[in-house]
Amino acid sequence: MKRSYREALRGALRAALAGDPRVFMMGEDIGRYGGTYAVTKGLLDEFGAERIRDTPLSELGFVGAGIGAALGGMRPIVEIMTVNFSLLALDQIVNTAALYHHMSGGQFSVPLVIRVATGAGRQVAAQHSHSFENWYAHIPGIKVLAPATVEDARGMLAAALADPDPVVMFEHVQLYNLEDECPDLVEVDIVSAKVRRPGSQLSLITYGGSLPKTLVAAERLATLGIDAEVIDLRVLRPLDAPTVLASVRKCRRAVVIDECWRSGSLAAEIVALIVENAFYDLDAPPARVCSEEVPIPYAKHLEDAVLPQPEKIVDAALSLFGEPPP
Amino acid sequence: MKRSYREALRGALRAALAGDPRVFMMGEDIGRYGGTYAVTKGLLDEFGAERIRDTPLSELGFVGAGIGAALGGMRPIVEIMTVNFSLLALDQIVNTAALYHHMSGGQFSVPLVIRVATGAGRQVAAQHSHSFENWYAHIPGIKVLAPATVEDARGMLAAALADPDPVVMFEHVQLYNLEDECPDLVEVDIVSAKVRRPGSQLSLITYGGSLPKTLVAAERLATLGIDAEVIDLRVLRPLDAPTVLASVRKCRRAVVIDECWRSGSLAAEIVALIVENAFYDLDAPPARVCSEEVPIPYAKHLEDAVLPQPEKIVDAALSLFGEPPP
Amino acid sequence: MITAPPSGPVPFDDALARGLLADMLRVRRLEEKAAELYGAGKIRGFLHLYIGEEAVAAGAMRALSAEDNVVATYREHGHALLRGMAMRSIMAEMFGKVEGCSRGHGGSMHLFDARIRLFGGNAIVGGGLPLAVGLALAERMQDSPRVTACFFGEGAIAEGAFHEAMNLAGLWRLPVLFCCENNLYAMGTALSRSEAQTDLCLKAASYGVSTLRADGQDVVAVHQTTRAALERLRNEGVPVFVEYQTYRYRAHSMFDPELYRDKSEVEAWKSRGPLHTYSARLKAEGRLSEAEFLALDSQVGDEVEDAVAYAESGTWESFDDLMRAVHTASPAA
Amino acid sequence: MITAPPSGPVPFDDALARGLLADMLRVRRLEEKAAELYGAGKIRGFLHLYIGEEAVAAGAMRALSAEDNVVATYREHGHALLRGMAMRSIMAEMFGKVEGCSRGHGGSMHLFDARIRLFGGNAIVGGGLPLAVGLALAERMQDSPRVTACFFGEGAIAEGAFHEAMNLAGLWRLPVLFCCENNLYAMGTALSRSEAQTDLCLKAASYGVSTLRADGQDVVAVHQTTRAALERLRNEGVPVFVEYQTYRYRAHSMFDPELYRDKSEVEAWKSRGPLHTYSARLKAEGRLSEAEFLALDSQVGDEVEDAVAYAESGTWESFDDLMRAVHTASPAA
Ligand SMILES: Cc1ncc(C[n+]2csc(CCOP(=O)(O)OP(=O)(O)O)c2C)c(N)n1
Ligand SMILES: Cc1ncc(C[n+]2csc(CCOP(=O)(O)OP(=O)(O)O)c2C)c(N)n1
Ligand SMILES: [Mg+2]
Ligand SMILES: [Mg+2]
Repeated sequence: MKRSYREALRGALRAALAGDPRVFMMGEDIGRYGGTYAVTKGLLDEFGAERIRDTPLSELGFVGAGIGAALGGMRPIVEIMTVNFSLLALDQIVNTAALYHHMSGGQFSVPLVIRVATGAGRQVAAQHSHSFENWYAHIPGIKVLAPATVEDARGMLAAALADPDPVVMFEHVQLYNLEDECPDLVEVDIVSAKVRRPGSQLSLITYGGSLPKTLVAAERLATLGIDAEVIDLRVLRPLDAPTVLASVRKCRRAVVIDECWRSGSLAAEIVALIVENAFYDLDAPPARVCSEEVPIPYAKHLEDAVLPQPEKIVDAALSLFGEPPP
Repeated sequence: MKRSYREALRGALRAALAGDPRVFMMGEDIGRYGGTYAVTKGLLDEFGAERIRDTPLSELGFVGAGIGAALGGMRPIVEIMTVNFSLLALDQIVNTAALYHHMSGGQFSVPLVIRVATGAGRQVAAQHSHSFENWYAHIPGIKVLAPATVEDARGMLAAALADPDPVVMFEHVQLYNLEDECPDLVEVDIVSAKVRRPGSQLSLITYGGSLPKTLVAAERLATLGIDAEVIDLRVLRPLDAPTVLASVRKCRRAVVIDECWRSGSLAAEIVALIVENAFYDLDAPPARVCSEEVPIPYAKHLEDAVLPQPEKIVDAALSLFGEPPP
Repeated sequence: MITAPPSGPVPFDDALARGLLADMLRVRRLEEKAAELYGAGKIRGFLHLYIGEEAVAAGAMRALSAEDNVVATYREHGHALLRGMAMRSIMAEMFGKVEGCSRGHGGSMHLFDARIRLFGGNAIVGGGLPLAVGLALAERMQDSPRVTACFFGEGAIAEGAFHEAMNLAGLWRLPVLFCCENNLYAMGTALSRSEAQTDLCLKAASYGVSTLRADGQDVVAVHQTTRAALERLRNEGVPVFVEYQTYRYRAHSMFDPELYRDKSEVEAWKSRGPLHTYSARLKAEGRLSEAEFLALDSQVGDEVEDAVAYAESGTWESFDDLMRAVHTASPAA
Repeated sequence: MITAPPSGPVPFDDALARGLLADMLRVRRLEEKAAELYGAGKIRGFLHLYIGEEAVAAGAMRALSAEDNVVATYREHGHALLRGMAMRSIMAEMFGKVEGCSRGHGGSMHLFDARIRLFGGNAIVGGGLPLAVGLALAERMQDSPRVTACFFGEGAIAEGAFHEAMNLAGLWRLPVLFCCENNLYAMGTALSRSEAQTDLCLKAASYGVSTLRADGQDVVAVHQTTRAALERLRNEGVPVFVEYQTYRYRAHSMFDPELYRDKSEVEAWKSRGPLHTYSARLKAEGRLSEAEFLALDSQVGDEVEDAVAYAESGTWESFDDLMRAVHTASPAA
């Protein structure tokens, strides 16, 4: 059945709520308003205000309450409207949720799922458009997911809820309207990266909102005679190094595509991972296509110019097939 | 004259306060208590409670007030006691201070200096010992400094205050007692990395609290016949790529030492920078020595084991001089 | 809170009385046009209309002096315009053009103007509050008589930023005018579902600040209350919190399906609309004829058309200039 | 706030009356030893002593039931011990040994015990408050009668976390007992320099929660007030905020030069010391002889010595086990 990424997420939420009385949701305007991105639309009517819990504007407070509820035996799913607002809750996520199991010498676990809308492309400017995936991926004690397909939107939540530790799930705002075939029930893991397009000459490594752009770039490269493999990381922490390295060892060239700003990006980590483990297999240095290092601007032509785009990916790829400098 | 890193910081603060009536300080317990790390001791008596302003426990609030005061014509220096607490203020730092110049189309600037104590090594456990330098270094619109020497502790503040934009300065808690010769007046830039030990066979690239450890490692390597150059990044954003690359091109091998957790570390960015720009000059893949990916534990033997140490640096260096795999 | 529409004589001289009407009308027509242009795809991103709440910005701005500081939210077209920003500049910003106040970097939510001391345009709920405290601190440390007016919605009150900012302002007795625009909803969340204590003045009083309340649909009450608040602030040397009770007639933003409130509630509030009740009062007093109103409206219409034409003919920022705007070019003096 | 020392008959049966004394004494002797061991380098990092404040934890813990949840701060040796953690376990944790409650990962600031529902040991000021709200929410959603008691210092009140947590608890009418240990200082910052409104119950009331105040140097008052608070919480179905007015006799941590308060103030508060005033009351009533007190003290001394020996002979966590403790080994049920 064809469905949208948004519908797939909603289906996953509905199934989780129906299947486990411990599951409930908290977040700003997830109930009566119907969700900023309409993901939770209808769930309030179906599950009631106790389980679809509209919160005041208190990101730190309700994320912290999510941690407490998880410790208290529930399985909360907390929604943060936009990744920029998650900065208000980072203390609870990083200083409490991520550390709790460790600090308590393994006595307690925090089975909390946090859903965060992320990314740019909707002209909502600098305070609503950023990508902090690598900040989260840096933190021991949490897992970080980035569903980039309708199937993962449908399937990842159940796996996240089954995980005993905090899981942060990034939903790129440009993906909500993405449509694809997707069965009613999907089982996916939250440990592995996936090959989304097999290829032999170049590894294009990406995740989240950049996956569709990367697939477009791969098709263009095919017309230019370059057979690119596209790897969707899916899980940003812990990284599935074997899958990445197998692809790079085979293709011998790699471009990493990441909507984070270039300096200190997740792409940097992937490049480091590659050179540390497959240096002698490379025919060219890995390249990065990231966002330009500027806050995301409002005007469309500017926003387009600062984000990764298929043409930039193609250009970066082609540059790896030139002659190496002397 | 010999002085401690702490005294050097205090001297810099005193000079700034004495020299410019717009300069004032805000922070928790910087006044009557004398500063958690005694950096600000005596300043309250000298400059009064209006300019050495003890704040309530409100990291988000007083950092935001610092932004406002900077916009209003003052030159605030805000102290955040420990980097973990800075997570409470990240919204103001990242969503306001860093974006303000851009979002206002260049009309406003935020000449705010934020001093943050960072790092581990004092057995104060997971909620007081982390290193988030790469988080900050990821953000366009701010500058990030890491004084690692007594001279930089004395000199960087003036440069930071002269900067029209927000500057975050990380002071590693293990450095406060460091002593060294340092004149009364120091002029340093906040754009360049510095060679702290010249060498020819290996670049050891580091910053902040890891510099002393790296210098120890370099001496040990010398006894093993390896002549290592030590680069102190000093400025973590924007990075001084030319100095790093010149060293690596000369030495052809590099180890990056960084107290951040390995995944998503600043070290990853340095590795990426090196391979993107000097791939064909390398005789071996760059290596990283970072913190183990676990919250910082209390027990000393565990804390020591998770942090970068001279032996680990030496081992990483030696591994680059083995035979490359087939 | 829905009582009889404001009525009775307007106790202001003609310049002020008509000025307030013109102010509200300019905001209204600007935003009606913006909504239309959003439909046409000329304006994008988030667009938060102030329609229904114009009396607040109109009454408050005319109580402030030109030297004072203003901090606003993402629902700030009215504040920017009535603070003195050219309509052209606002419209061009919403079009994303270089001629916009923020060169097209910010859009509707990020109107800034250094000349009139408008410090944004902040799209983080509550984000402007600590900043306003800092501005007020800077003024105090520089012995300046400036007041800092900070506008925010009642939704912001749940945020920790509100708490920390109020406490700092109260503790340090800073000249901040906290202007709470209580329109009863934060997106789809009614006040009663976001605050344990819905008496906002009572809440604010727990920070040692002075408090006042005004009918935000009555531009006369807003103006008088704001003047009284500023007087208090100057005399008593404490920050003042003013609650303006108002209502948003339109959706929260252009994406809001408005599932959370009844049409009848909206209609009831519309019967207290700040523009028509106020012009009715002026007319009842014989201080405004229908012809005069129409003339004013057409003049405002011209201003809006001019702004649109200006924005339309504006230019696009170059990528290089954008990249240059991340850091300040020359060192701070 | 420094009034006459608590006095008068102790309205409790012998078991409770003596139990409270023993509780306070155990905390006192444990911490005196910890300070000594800090000097000897056996304990490191931050060590925050509760000396002077023992009546609060003693009186409050005995009002809670064994099933209730407790959330504490970095100054939590007393809470952990009186909640039922073995002194051995606490001491071993401070030594950094595997036998410590948190395997030596946490140290003095991070005492956890799942068995007795002690949820830390949180070293972020205010950090435990939202978590306590969530625990209470979980209990409510599971129809459990458990109460969640959250201890925090008055310094935490300035943090946004306090505000957001209080509002959530008040709004959702959750069974949280907010236990504010007002010892007048947050490190070196006196309450009057951190709060615009220093009447903490008045502040708390602005969240629609019920409030009570107790003399925190009087274990009788603490116990009675806490019982009354729990009664209210159960009957009225609202969270209750209790302010315990107390005082810390020692430095904030082992690094504090104590420049911010007068020795005479400390001495005045010491004259109201919870231990000696309470034992004097029991003696005055003829319910405790000096010999009995000495016997109790020596018994406690033995417990402390045993705990030290246990900690001393404990083992060090291996690096591999440490690394395994970042994530939970088996999936949640
Ligand atoms: C910190 C933060 N959380 C959430 C949002 C999303 N958001 C934008 S406006 C808004 C409602 C704010 O309501 P209120 O403060 O009452 O102002 P109003 O829109 O009614 O003028 C929300 C939730 C945001 N911008 N910032
Ligand atoms: C968010 C945060 N800011 C600052 C600190 C540093 N700090 C530790 S304890 C403390 C004082 C807290 O005072 P209070 O809440 O009154 O508790 P008390 O120590 O008096 O028991 C401070 C400032 C911290 N741990 N967390
Ligand atoms: Mg509102
Ligand atoms: Mg205290």
